[in-house]
Amino acid sequence: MGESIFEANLILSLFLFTVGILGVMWKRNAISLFMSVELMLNAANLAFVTFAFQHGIIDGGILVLFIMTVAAAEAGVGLAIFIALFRVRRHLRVDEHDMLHG
Amino acid sequence: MALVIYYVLFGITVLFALGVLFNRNTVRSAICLVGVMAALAVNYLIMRQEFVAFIQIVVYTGAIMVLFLFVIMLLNLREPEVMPWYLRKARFWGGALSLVFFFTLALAVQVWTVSGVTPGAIENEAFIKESGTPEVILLSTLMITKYVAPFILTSILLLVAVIGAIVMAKRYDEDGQEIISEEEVS
Amino acid sequence: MPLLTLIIFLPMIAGAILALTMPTKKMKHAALGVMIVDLLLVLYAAMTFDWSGTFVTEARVFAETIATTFQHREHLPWLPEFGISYTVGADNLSMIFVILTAVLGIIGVLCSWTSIVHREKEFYFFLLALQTGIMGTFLAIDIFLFYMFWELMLIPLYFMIGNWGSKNRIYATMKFVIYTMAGSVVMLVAMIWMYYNNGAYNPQLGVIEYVRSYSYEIMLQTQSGDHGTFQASYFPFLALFIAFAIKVPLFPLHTWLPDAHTEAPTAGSVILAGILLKTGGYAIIRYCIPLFPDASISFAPLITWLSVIAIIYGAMAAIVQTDIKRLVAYSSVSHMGFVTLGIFSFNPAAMSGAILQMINHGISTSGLFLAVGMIYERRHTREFKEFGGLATNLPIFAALTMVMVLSSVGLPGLNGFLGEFNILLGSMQNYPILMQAQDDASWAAAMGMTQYTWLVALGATLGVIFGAVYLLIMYQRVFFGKLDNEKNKGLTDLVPREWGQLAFLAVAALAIGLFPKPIFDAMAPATRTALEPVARVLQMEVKDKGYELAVPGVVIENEEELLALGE
Amino acid sequence: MNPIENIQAYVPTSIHFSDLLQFAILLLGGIACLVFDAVSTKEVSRKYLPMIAAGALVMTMASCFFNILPPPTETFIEGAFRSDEFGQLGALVILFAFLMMTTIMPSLVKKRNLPAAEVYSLTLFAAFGAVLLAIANELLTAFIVLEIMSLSLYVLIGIDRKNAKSTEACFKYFILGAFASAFLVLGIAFLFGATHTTFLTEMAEVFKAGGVVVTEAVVENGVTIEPAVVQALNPMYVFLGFGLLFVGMCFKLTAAPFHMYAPDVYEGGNTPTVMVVATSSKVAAFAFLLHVLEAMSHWPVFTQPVIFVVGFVAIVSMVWGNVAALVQVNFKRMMAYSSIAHTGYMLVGAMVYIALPNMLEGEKLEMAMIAVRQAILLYLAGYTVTSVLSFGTASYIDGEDHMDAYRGLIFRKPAAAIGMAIAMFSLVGIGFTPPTIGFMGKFYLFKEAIQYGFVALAVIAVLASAVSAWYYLSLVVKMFMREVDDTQAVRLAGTRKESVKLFSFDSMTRIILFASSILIFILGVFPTMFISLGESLVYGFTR
Repeated sequence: MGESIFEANLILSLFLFTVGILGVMWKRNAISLFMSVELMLNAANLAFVTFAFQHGIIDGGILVLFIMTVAAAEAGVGLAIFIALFRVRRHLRVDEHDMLHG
Repeated sequence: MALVIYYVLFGITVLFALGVLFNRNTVRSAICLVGVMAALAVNYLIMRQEFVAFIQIVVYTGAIMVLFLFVIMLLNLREPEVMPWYLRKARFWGGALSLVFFFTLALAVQVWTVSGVTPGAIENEAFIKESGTPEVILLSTLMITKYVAPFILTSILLLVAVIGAIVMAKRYDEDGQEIISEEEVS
Repeated sequence: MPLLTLIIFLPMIAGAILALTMPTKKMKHAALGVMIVDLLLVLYAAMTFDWSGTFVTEARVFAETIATTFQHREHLPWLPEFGISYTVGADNLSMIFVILTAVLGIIGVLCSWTSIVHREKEFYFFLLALQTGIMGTFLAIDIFLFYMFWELMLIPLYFMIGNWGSKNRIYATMKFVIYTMAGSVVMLVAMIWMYYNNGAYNPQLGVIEYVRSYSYEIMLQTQSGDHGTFQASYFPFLALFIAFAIKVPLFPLHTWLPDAHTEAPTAGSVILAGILLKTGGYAIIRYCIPLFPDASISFAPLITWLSVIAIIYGAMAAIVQTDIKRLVAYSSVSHMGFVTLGIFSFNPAAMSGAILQMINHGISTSGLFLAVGMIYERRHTREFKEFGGLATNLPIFAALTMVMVLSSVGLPGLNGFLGEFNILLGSMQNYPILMQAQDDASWAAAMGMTQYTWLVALGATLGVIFGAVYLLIMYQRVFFGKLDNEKNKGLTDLVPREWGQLAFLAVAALAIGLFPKPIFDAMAPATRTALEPVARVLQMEVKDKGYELAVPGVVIENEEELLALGE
Repeated sequence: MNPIENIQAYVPTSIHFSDLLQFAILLLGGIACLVFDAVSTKEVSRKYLPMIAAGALVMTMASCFFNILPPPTETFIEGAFRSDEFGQLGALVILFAFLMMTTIMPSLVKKRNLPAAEVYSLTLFAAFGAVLLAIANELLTAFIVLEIMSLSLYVLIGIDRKNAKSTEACFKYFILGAFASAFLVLGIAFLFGATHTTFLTEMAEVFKAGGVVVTEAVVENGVTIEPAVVQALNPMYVFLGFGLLFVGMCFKLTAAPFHMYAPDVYEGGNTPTVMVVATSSKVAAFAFLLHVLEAMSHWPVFTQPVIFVVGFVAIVSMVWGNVAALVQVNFKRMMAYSSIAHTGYMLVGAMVYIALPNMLEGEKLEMAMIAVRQAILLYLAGYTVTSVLSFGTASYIDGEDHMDAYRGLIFRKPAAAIGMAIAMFSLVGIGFTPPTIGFMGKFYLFKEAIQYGFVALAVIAVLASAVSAWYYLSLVVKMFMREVDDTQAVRLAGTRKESVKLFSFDSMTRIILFASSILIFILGVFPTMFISLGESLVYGFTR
């Protein structure tokens, strides 16, 4: 079953990634936006694990662990930034954040 | 049988992902994301990466998503998305481009893997059975030898994240003094 | 003694020191002093200079590797990895222009004496820095160094026009800088390209031997192997030529000039017209023609036509101007058209005419700009309609301006005549050769550019006549007639400092007009070296068709035969 | 031997953390800042923390002058790092901007009432991440140090949380940065899938061999058995991986068309951090991109399409950046677009870098690659010094960012105006401003492009830089040629009047600004000084 899972998982990974991109483009809420980024990171993880599984390289698992850690760190900082943004703006609607333009 | 389970899982993942995208309610969207992550964990299990699957559940579903939900609740962000996405031209074209991107790549992956350039599949399972070493031990061995640099640097990354999160999230009064306890933002 | 280095860098360094130490009121005296010292150094260099051209011949015969034709040569490695060196030297061509620069530098200080009243220190510093840039441009014989100085000229002028210009100065200065820069950056690309493709075909080995160097002397010896192709010859030629043609300025690239000239302060206009435009002509003679003889010949018809258009267009545009300074500016376009016409006639007479024309233009147009500046200082306007009958209360001014106008018109006996006459003569002589040199299938022939060449001469002659028309009309409107404007009645005549400048230029104009031989003698080696490569190519091409052409030095002996070729 | 046994038999060879000792100073400094703040009062820590931070930076910079890192032929810490020009010389360039940042920060901390300890420790952590990114040899390590740098910079951009603009800039920077990271990670995943490794040196071997060698070559009975199975590289994975990674890096490098956040971030962020974002993070990211390109360029299939892609991005960046900058009225926005254009120029160098392995071989190739790396590093150094001068002057004279605030600056603060003018001239670079580092950097870069036949691209680049003269010079026009207009609404720059104590951090700022303006000319006339310094540090003598 290895072969078919491999292909299917790669496609699933790309699909999740595309959904993530779409989310970043479409969503208007900062949190939803960031959730889409998390989805993209998950897609990358899936690709890593799939490759590791396919080629019998255990390294993929390690890489995934590190990426999860990075994602956690990023999420911590990101959510803190959202809180700070919420404090000055009272909302997190992205397309109304337009003080900066030129 | 395994394949059937896998494809059911595949469908669930896709549905949850679409749920993340199309749910106008942030909380529901977050819960769909939890679903995707859980489904991915099962996917990892199918691929015999038990430890990774476990971490996926603990770190992602357990920690990160709870953080998300916590923030959503904290900031009271349950308001729905007001403007329908399809009304915005830019978004439409962005979406179209992304879909083209996806289908091209998916097709390409299909073509390349089917046409025989696929690397020879090695059954991971077999190796693990053969060597008799638990996966966790292999992972931890690698982590403190081959991947020792990222391992050490990750600790610094976490330190930075902690400092950053604290400095962004804590409140100061006018003199720059930290406010320890205070009533919540109305 | 590093004479040329001193000549180049003395103004800028002394200017910087003076600007930091001198009191504001004394700055102009100090700047004048620096300019005079620079002139004295230049004169010393000129006196110890071998004008005869024997240096050239001897160098060609005896030098083993590099046949340098340059005197007072100084050489320092700068970036040896890339074959860039600090090499300066002078030959007859550059020496002539260096003298002109030094003289006009003094006039530049004198004419700003009272007209620059605010931020004097900066002004004189920039004036001196500009002198450095121009001297360096004329004296550098490493093309990378040349580029450096070429660009260095822009900065002081940018500040001079922008800070001390008249009303529309910002627009003018930006246009000037961007225009000039856009041309010269492509020139740099071409120069780097030349560096990597600089080699000569070695028949023994059957390969092109590349010589990686920016040295002009080396490049002159080892021109790129395959001539006449776009890559080897046309691209660098065009890139260099467009950069230079913008400075000259040649017809479609001239639009910066009226604005810059009009808005610049008097000193800026004088230096711009007197020297800066000459750097373009100088660089064409120095770099374009000897380094790319093939491309020069190929593009000669196009450039000739553009020159003729420039001559007529400049004159026509000058006729309709209502601003005196703008009129003089357009007259520059017209006069510099003669220069490119003369250069691309590939004929010793026309070439020396072109060089002389540049000197003449430096004298007469600077004189006219000075005169305009003097009027402007008195009346703060430059419109024709404000003036009339000035000759009655400013007789000295009227007389001296008359000399300048006549010199610019080209009255026989004054300098202007000689230059234009030589160019017309040379270009008429030369056309049969040019046509012969054209491959029949070449694009120039295909576009019909080599036909109707008599039109060239006709057009240029028309330009001379138009020149007389607009300048004399201008003179008549300003100085003759009734003194009817009340504001003009109180005007005072020139003070000695002012008429001294004009008189000096007038004497120079008269001297060149009456005794041209020393100047022609001084120019002869320069024209010879510039035209030698072209002559070689032309000779080869004519030989292919079974005819003999003149020996190197382009002394055309058998004129009838060549004329017959054209038919 | 199967992969599992491989792991069990794995013997670590080079876990010597002492190799990174000089950069660990930054880390210790960062932690020292936190500890010091915890044990002292606010005033004391505000006074001494900048000194600790600057001290750590200066010590690291000083150690960069010694040949501490292993030579480029060796990797260290289990292959996670490899040093070349970007190791010590690049670290100098990176830390220079950070040093400038620590000297400007105190006045900002005081004025905006910022948390001092966090500011300085995050500055040092960001510097740590940047210098390590410049020498990273393993994609995951690179990703993690990139995140260390980025997370610190996200926070530093928005450290002034009471300021809505600043927080908004921080938010935009963060979201787009995270978005880019995701691209980067997926790119790494696909490269890993194609080559089975994340170590760039091993990856280079895979690309040279044209595939993954599954079995080792063995000698049996005197007969060498060639490596039996070579898993052919799957071009799809390589291109997909590289494409995604390149997109991610383009975000970090602010290359068009992935630059959209840059103007907002530059405008909203505080000036010292923006300065670092524009310079140091770019140096580090460029180093990483070049290392990836170097590993991949050994694969002949790779060259042509990637030259096309990189060239396209370079052209778009140059044209878009310069044209968009023309209409800006805000100084920092203008600098943002100009920074996009500068990335474009440097990508021209990167493009030449990829093309090289197909043109040359052997020692010549080595020399040529070193030359291109040096050219890019020289350009980056020039851009850093110049940006430090311009942003530093801007924050020193302290006015609004609107360009009109600079009107008639020469009459108020002549030295600052001259410094800014020098910076602008140097940024114009090619043409008009010969003896500056901006000119020499572009000369070195375009020289390489022309040498290897990219003449048309060089022409586009120089014409784009001629366009750039318009907006740089219009700032000079504002400073030098316009009188101050009383009716304007902006708060003029350079009107702040305060006495500056000698050896305070303000005077330190002035010293660095003066040093940068001198450096612009020194490096402009003698760029070989910089190049040969790098050569003696990297290739001169081995340990």
